[in-house]
Amino acid sequence: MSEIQKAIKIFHGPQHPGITGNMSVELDLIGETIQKAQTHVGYLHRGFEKLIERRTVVQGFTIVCRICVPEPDPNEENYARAVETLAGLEISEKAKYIRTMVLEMARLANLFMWMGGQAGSIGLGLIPQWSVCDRDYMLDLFEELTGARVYHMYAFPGGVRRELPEGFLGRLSDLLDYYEKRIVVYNNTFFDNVVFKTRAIGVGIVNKDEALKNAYVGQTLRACGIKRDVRKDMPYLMYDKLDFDIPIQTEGDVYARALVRRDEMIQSIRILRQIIEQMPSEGDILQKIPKHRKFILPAEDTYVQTETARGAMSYYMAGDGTEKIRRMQVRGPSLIHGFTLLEKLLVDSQLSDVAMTMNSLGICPPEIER
Amino acid sequence: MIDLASKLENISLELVEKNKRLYKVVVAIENLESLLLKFINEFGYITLDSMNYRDDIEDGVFTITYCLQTEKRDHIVMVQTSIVRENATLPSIHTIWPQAEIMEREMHEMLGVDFPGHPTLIDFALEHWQEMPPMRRDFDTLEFVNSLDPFRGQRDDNLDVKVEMKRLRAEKKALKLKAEQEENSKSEEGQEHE
Amino acid sequence: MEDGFHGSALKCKLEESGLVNTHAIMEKAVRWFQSRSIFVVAYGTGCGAIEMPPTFTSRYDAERMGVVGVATPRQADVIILSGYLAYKTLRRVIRTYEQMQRPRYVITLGSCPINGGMYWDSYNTIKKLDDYIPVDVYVNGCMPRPESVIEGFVLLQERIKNGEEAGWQKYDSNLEFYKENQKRVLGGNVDPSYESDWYNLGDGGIS
Amino acid sequence: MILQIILLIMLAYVVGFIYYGLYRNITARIQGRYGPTIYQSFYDSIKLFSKKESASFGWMFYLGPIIMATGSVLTLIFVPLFNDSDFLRSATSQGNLFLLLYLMVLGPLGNALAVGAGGNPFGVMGVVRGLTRLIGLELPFYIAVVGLIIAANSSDIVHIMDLQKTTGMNMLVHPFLFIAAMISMVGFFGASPFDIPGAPQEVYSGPRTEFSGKFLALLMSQGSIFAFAKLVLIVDLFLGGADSLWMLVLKTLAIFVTIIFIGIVYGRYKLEQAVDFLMKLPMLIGLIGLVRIIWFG
Repeated sequence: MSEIQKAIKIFHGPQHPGITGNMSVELDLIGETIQKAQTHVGYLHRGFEKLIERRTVVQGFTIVCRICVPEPDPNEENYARAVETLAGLEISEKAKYIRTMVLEMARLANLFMWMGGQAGSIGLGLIPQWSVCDRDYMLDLFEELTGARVYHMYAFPGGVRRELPEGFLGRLSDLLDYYEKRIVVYNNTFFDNVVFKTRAIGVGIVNKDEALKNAYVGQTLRACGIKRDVRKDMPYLMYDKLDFDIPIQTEGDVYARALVRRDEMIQSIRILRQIIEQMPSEGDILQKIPKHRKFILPAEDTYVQTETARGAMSYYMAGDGTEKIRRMQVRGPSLIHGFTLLEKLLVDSQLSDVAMTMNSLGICPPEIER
Repeated sequence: MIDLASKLENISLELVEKNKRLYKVVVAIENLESLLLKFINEFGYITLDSMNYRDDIEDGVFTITYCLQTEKRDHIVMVQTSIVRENATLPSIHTIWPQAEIMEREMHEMLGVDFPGHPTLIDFALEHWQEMPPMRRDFDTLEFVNSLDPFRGQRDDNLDVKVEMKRLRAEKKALKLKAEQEENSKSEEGQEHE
Repeated sequence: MEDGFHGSALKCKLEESGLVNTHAIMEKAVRWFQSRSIFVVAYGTGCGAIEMPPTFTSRYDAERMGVVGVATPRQADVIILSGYLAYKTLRRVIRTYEQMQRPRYVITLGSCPINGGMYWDSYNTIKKLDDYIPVDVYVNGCMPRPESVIEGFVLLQERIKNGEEAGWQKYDSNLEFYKENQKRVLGGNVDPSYESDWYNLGDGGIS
Repeated sequence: MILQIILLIMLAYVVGFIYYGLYRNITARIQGRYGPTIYQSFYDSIKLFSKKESASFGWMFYLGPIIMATGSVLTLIFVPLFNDSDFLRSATSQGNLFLLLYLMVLGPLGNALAVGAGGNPFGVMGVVRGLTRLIGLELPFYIAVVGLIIAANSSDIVHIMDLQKTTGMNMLVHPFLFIAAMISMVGFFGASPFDIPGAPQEVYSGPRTEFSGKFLALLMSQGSIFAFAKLVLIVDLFLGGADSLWMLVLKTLAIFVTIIFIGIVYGRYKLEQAVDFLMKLPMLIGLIGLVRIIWFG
């Protein structure tokens, strides 16, 4: 095996159990140490931004939720808020509360999904089986509320599409009680697992000095001890009226990011409990908006941000005097994490760390290439 | 950030305040880099959040928007400039912000803008792409995809929706008429009996 | 289908005696075993990949029917294409499909592989998957629920049990048609180019 | 004699596969699902045997699985099943522990040859990982075995088994040796945290990446036979052998379930971490046991 001495090229993906979604990392290995890493995307490129130029506002609303598959709701919220900013719509307080609730539910679901991926990336097959099932219970509530498991198309420009079902909030709080019990179990089996600690501590350390300048977002930032969260810095919806805090860690490695995510689960359960208390009983949920052929956006542009479960996601939207959207560009958290940061972190690390690092950065390919 | 306007007097530009956290600055292409550096060094907008591009084909320009964020991530300024569409060229800013490298790579592929001095202008999402850059407005995606991969033919038992609707409506009307006639006939019979 | 069972003496005897047609019986048995054990390589080509984990984990437990996920296409019987295919992905999918060992089957999720779905006018996704590789079971819906994915597996098991003509047989019988379609869309270069040493060592990895 | 050997191999095949099905069932129940039927492994192996084609890369690729199968079958033949019944004690009188320890290494070497012929980088990586791990796994096991040989001062397994009738089970007499041997057994069975060679998230299926159809079926079969042989060996050495088939099944099952429970709650170590761990804790325990035997008899 003389070839193993000189660097060999490995295509880690696109079809690989250890890759997050349908992307590929091209690795130059000596032994199992990575000399050079290069990310390749485009396996999921659908040209959403081109399609949206050909759709009216309401038709585009069915497209945006497909932009990031694991958590569609922040995309819908971003789109709806951008359209409202351009068209000058003001949504009612109840609609705001419901949107906040949907966002937090989506955050919880996605964090459970992430936990499965993170545990699976170190071969701990028990946790994915449990956490994906727990996430499914949240999807059941989504189905009851919006009519769909994954793609909800719920946060409509001008409000939300459906009224809350009878006794929905009660069922939600029951589920939250269950989750609080489960998080203790996961804490014992996964976050305190000696093998996970041995592997995750000191791996994929993000440089704190360049983190802000290079536009790292989300847990990657918070695990370095930098307290940034769109929900606090640029409050939207009801977040300035709700009481929650931003968990941070200081090490900046994979394990710190995992702990930050665990604390965020607890925080969003806390937020949901407040929402259940404060949810206004009456109030219209959907503004009267013009027919979708008459829905004209002015020739202006705007820029909105939402905190997803993986970091800040920004939409740039520009209208021209027609019923079509001139331009809508998505800047997801994965764009920079997947290229600038991942290629930097993987150098001089082991092949075994690739899956773990990608999972802890929360890379979601469909929002890189749209 | 209210004194932004006063600070920017010496450069020829227009400042719009979208809301209390979002500003928009329109600047000519030659002042762009100096303005970006000024934003970094003097006003504390150190983060490049995204580079957004759109194709204003009516004016024959590409409109590029640099979205900068403060260190606290609580204010955003959109620095907007425009370049002519014919062999468009932009100064590469990947030396200022490393994340600009990938954004410029995407813009180069999707819009066909050239970035002199950019290290890696390779394929971003597309592969073996020979057509014009897809995000230009004069690129017709429907025509392209139809030429490459036609639609699936309709099924044999496929029915035209409009025709079917008409037929169903006619049937319903006929049934209604029949029922009314029966009613009338019944009532007439009743009258005859009396 | 019974290449594994090379003719045993008992089989020959029974054949001569003419009492039973061991060939048919053997085929039937082998088909039953093949339907009871299905190794899946899940290629997350699209949105449907998000419904793969629920299908294979503890809530909708696909392993009950002997449906197990494996890592490499060599060991797999079924490849799941979960959603629309971009042209860039189609290259890899064709390569993966040709690395699988016969008998091999294809299950696609979602409406996009059938007729383009909601990406009917997108410049980077294909409309009809069965022009390029043969599809055995379409599970449609956007996106299909785990129950329907499992139902698709059950349908495939039935078809294997009944010994109907499967996609790989179609692929072998009219290979030119598929190859010509692939060339038309992918512009000749179907395989991604590998600069690695390993693929020059005696055709390693390329079936 | 030959008949006995064939019978033995068939028994090991069946029992090994049923154990594997049991393993999948227990895992599924812990994970909160039903899991497959207990005969699922038979279905898998028959299906794989009946695949129409199996990619191969030259004659060495054919040879590798056969060498592995030979290694495991020989291991099985030289392990005595029952205490003092000659039934199925096929070739034990000719062999001893040293031969067994040699035969147990035969499989991985054959695997390495085949994978080298296959020329898949992931496969080669998996083999390199497997051989590196083997060093870490074997040292504690060898220490335990040497301790037993000193204690019994004979390398004949039958003699060690007979000795346990008077002194009692070795796992009680020499607990340190037993713990060291069990920890390395977890690795021999490829359970977490030592399942490094075939880590799906890192190197696909590792050594088995290129194996398909008949080759994979052969690998699975020899794996099940080898697993049964290893279980019986542990029972013979530490649990005082078995008098009847039921006792044998009971004791092997106890060992097997213990290994399952250890494996299910742990993730996967990195290669150097695993070797590091194996070189420290089990080695230390084994050496303590060895010293204990040498000094206090």
